[in-house]
Amino acid sequence: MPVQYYIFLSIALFCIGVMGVLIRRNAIVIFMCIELMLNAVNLLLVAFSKMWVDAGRIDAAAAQLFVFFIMVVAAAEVTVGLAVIVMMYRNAHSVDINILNRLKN
Amino acid sequence: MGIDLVFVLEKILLISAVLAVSLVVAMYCTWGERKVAGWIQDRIGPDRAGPLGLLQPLADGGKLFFKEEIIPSNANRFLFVLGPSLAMLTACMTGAVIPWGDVLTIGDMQVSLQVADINVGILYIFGVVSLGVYGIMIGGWASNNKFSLLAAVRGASQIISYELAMGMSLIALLMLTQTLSLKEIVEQQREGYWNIVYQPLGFLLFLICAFAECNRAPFDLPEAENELNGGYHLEYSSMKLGFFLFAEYINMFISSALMATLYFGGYAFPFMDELGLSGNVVTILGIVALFLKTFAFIFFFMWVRWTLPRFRYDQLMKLGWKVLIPLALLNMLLTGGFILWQQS
Amino acid sequence: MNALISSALFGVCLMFIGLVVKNKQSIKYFAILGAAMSFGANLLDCYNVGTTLYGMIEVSSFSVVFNGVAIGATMLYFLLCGSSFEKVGEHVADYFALMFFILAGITIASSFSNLLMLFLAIEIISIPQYILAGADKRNQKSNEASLKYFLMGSFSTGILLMGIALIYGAAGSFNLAEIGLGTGELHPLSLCGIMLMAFALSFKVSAAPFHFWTPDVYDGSPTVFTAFMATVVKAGSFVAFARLFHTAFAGGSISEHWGLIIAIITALTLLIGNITAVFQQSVKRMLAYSSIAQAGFMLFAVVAMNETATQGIILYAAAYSVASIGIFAVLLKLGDYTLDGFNGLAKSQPLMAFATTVFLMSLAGIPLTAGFFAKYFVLAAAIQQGGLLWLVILAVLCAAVSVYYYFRVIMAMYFKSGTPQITEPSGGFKAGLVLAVAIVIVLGVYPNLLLNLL
Amino acid sequence: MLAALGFVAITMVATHFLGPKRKTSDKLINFESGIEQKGNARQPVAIKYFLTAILFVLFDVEVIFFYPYAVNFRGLGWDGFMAMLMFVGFFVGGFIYIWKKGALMWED
Amino acid sequence: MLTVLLILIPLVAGLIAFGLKGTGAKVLSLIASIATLAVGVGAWAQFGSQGAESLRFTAEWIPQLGSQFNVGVDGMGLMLCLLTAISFPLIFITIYTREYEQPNAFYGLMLLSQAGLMGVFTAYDALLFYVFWELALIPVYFLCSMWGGEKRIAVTFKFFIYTFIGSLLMLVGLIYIYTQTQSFEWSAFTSLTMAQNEQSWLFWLFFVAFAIKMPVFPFHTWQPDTYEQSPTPVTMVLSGIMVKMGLFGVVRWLLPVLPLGAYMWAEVAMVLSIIGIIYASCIAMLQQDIKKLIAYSSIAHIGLMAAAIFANNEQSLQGMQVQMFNHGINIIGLWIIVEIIQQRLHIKNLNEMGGIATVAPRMAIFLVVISFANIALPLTNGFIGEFLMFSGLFQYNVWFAAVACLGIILSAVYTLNMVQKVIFGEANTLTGTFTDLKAGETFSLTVIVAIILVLGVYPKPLLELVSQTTVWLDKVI
Repeated sequence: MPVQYYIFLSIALFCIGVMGVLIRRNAIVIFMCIELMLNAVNLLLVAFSKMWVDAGRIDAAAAQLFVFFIMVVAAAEVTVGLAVIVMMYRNAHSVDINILNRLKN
Repeated sequence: MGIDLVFVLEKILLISAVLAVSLVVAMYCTWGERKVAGWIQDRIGPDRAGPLGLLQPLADGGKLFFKEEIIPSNANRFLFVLGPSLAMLTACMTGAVIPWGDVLTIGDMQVSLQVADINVGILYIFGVVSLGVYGIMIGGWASNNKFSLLAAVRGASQIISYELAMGMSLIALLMLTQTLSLKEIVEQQREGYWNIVYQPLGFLLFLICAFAECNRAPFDLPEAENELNGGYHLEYSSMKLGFFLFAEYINMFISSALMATLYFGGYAFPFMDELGLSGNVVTILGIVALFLKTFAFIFFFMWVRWTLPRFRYDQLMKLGWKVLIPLALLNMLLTGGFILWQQS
Repeated sequence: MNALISSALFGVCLMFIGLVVKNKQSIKYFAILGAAMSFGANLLDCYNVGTTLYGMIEVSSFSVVFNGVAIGATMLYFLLCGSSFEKVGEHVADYFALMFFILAGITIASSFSNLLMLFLAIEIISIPQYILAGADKRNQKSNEASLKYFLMGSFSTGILLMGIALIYGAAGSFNLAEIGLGTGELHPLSLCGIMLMAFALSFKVSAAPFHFWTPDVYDGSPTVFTAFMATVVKAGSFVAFARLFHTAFAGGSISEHWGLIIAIITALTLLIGNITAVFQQSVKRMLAYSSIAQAGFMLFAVVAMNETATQGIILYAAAYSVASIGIFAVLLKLGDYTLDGFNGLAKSQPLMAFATTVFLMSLAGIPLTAGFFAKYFVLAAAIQQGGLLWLVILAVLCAAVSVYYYFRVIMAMYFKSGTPQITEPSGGFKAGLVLAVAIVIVLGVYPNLLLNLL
Repeated sequence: MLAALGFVAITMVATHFLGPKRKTSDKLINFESGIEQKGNARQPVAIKYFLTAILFVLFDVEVIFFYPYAVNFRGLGWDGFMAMLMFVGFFVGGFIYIWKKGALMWED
Repeated sequence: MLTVLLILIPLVAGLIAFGLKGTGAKVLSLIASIATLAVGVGAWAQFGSQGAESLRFTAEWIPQLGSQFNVGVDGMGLMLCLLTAISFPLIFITIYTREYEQPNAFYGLMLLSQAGLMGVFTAYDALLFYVFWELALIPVYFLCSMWGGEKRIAVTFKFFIYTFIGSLLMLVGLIYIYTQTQSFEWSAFTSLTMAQNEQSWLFWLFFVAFAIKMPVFPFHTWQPDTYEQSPTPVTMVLSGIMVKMGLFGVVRWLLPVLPLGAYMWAEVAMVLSIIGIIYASCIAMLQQDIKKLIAYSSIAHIGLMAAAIFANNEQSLQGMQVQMFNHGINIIGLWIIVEIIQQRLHIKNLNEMGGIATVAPRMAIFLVVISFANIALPLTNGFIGEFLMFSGLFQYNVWFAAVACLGIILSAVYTLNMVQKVIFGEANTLTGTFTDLKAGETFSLTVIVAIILVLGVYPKPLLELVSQTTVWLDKVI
């Protein structure tokens, strides 16, 4: 398949993620949307990597390495994020981000 | 196009076969379980339906099908249905990468007795097994029952904890085999010794983890009836309950097959290439060998269940995290060091 | 490189020290010792200038100096604020450890030569901050700050990654030197990528219009951690920003494209930060907005791509970090964070009031304090760059506005009467303050001390 | 996989139609050992479980990193082994840390 | 080296003064200011014998920026340094008997502001100039805000913001020029030739800064309030010396650097200045508050000087420079008298005063002499400067000169009105208690009056001092 398909797919996924982050009010859903964004990027990177391999670049494996790093960092982020959300939930009994306005005085 | 059609047909047949076999085996596992229990406890076990009670599983299945289906009013309907489906789905999917046998030659066609020989078979299994957690978690959560939820959470924690140890215990094996393809692993054992010889500790760890992964005694805490009123499937009835139970038996079957494949040579059996038999016969014998090994493990599963008492939850977690993981790590380093030492 | 290794290792060490050592005060001394050792290790890197690590990290005199500044500021921060960690929670050693990890991230940010490292640096800087923001577990404001920061932060990470991916698609490399977008023809992918990265990094450095999380997060986080987040960390993110845009996206028509965007971001940041800060009654919140405003000035160093900008960003990082840390340290000693809480401070605590005055003047950019030269260099860089005079004039006017809100604190301290609730500062704290004042003034009189190192 | 999916779906639908339907309110409420239902089941459970989940995510990713190494292990030789030892060192460091921190304590 | 000492003595003494307790600061600052004066006189002598170059001092500061610690004086600079050096001892002597809260801070800040002023007048490096410019401002801000009148905080803040905005704009201008010269050296600035349109807008960046400081209409609004609210010693510094910073800035940094810009905008600047003269004079006539009256009179005088600068011929420039010195002396004299009245009677309203001549004849005489100097009667020092400026203005534009002349007449009106209200008439119950001058006050006023009369009769030393600069300037422009 031409690389454009992958680009369009991952950009679509990315946009879904972005829209989700902007529209949804549930912290966990937002969080999942962010993960979706990251995975869209992963897909894109792999697609580009393939593209550059076909183009004859030698260091195209760098992108796949990058994907690995993204996954690791995403895991770390998930860890922290879940902890934060759980903490929030235990104190506020809700994960709706609309209640996040106590700081607005 | 023609070849494609044949290929597709072949695969469909194979998939159906694997699925059917899994289901049948799982069904008869329930029968076997009761029989084994009876035998160990010096009872007879089921004996009414059919000779030796052989039709009992069918009767059970039929009953489950025709039972009323209840979805509690304050449960999340979608998730409530999704839970058992997912559990069943994942259980069935793992069978796809296990090489049930070598190549059959029909006419001039080579039929590989493996649904998909993907080069990351082990990773695939892990991925799918991880999904299995969702089944339990979603089922427990969707029921909106305190017992279910507690059981689900317990189950999820247990499974993921042991998955860690399981994954690590496998690494040592991978160092040995240098491949993630199950097929190749079997082929290697066909030529050399079984992996159990090189990896006794690894096997032991894997075995224990397999027990925990399948929620089998002595690690059956998620469904500890006397503590939790039945477990995460407390609110389920009809075939949905059946799915949960079924999935468990299929899991047991698959993990037994996996253990046989990884550590006990899979469809390979001693002197199979020296007997001078034709390829197809060897293959069929291989299948038989694999199933024998698998059944041995299933029997072992049952044997353990009726022998050992259940762990306490803290003991379970302690065993998983504080014993198995360090041991697996140690095993890995030792194996690695040893192999390299031998190499140089 | 040494600084990276030593700070990361020391972070790990501190985690374990926290398990063994129960005396919380002594943990602070361990941390200071660790920072000192990292500082020393960083100095050793002077001999490695020019070396690279598999094309991932490149040691340059800039990175060594900047790391020195960051580690030094952190040391000062530990000295001044270290004792307040206990008030937040019991895991004191972990907080210190997290800060060391952030420091490790900052050292990467100052020396990365590969987009992978940029990504890692940004994340290593960010993730511990999410934790620090929520360190006060029982406090809902802290929780909120943490969650908000986390969601915003990881969202911007996603955008950053998308930018990186697009640039990779256009350039075929993650290596800053090889990307060289300025030379070739302009690829639409790379333009998108640059924009996305600019936005994401603006998020991270809280530049308007992506600043909205900043006041809430800085306000909600435990004050001692805000002090760290708003200073050293911010400077670190800026370095990453500037380094990326100056090396990978410089030259050719491309820099004109993003230059305008960043100039607009700068202008907005300056305006919003300064004008909103004027209306704040809480000094903590005022400092949050002022940090946005200061970010506007630091953005000049990104917009202008020349030697002066590089010097400016170092000076700015030093001046801004030291001064803000000082103010936050004083704030921590006060019971009341509103402006009125400062009333009469000069009478009861003349030293603290004097130090705060010097810090505030530095932030306002008044000569003979470090802040003046910091501002001077970034503005000079922008003027040298050319075509940005409107921005410079705007910045100057904003600086005048900033004097208004900074001097309100001075006025409260000196010209109003009141009895501030205050915890009596220790001798060490006072010594730290004097040290900070000395740094601010010495850099204000003789900035060469820092610049000669470059 | 499709087959499995199909099987599951068909069974689900079949069982849905085959079973008798007698809805009574008692039957539809949750089972709590016959005692009157109290509150919502969806309440916070012990933090321990979350902690386990979080630790799993972290360690699982680390374990995943072992796999490519294990597969290419012979080719990498002692150098690779040393690098891996360093990684394992970090892994063990983290592990000991959470152990000592009490994250693995289930007895209480 | 003497030039450096001029800055260094007050700077160091000021920093030490912060640490002193009790009367120590007071004594120290007096000694330091007298020492500075001595150095100033020494520098004058050296200037006469060995020329300006011998007073140049250069040291490395920030080579990356092409900025040096470059100080020196020309005639005008030296004159203003002398003015500063003379004023501070006089101020300190006058207020010697007064008690301030936190005297160490008060005197410390005063000395720091002196250091800043000296720095401004001697800096030959633009960046250094800017730094001193601010250094002179900050202590004054604190002085006003801490020891001033009731509304001091808001008023001084306004003052501060005004001047700060101005100086920042100047900074932009400086940096812009720097990017072309790559050096902050004054000579590099002056030798740079820029296009007319560049000079045109740069002119405004600089002019606003200086105009705020002077202050020229319409940038003057901070000034009367600040003068009124400040403690009088600070007002003396502000009006006597600090406003000269603006004028000095124009002469040193604006005219030679941006001659075309100055030429372009000269008329506008002059119109503004002259509006300022008339406007301030009118308001001064209506003032009942003595401090405000003097403040507005100061605006009027400064306006004339500003107009003279832009008239841009030898006579006007020379007159302007001479007048800078003389106005400083005169206005400080006036403020000393205000200070004395205020200290004794605690009133500022002219209508409440009167009859002081009967109880304090010595002071009355001083006041009359200083007032005459302020309205520039012949034989006082003010005459020579104003005369030169007017003749310069007439050469430039008769109408401007005529309108400015009106300012002189108005100045006579309000000054004499003030004198009349203060010292003549019946003594009321309050003014009846007025006691005549004490030794310190007498001394300061005597010095001032002496200078007024000596320079009025024999202005040659002053004219000689500035002639060099004037000639040079005239050539440049």
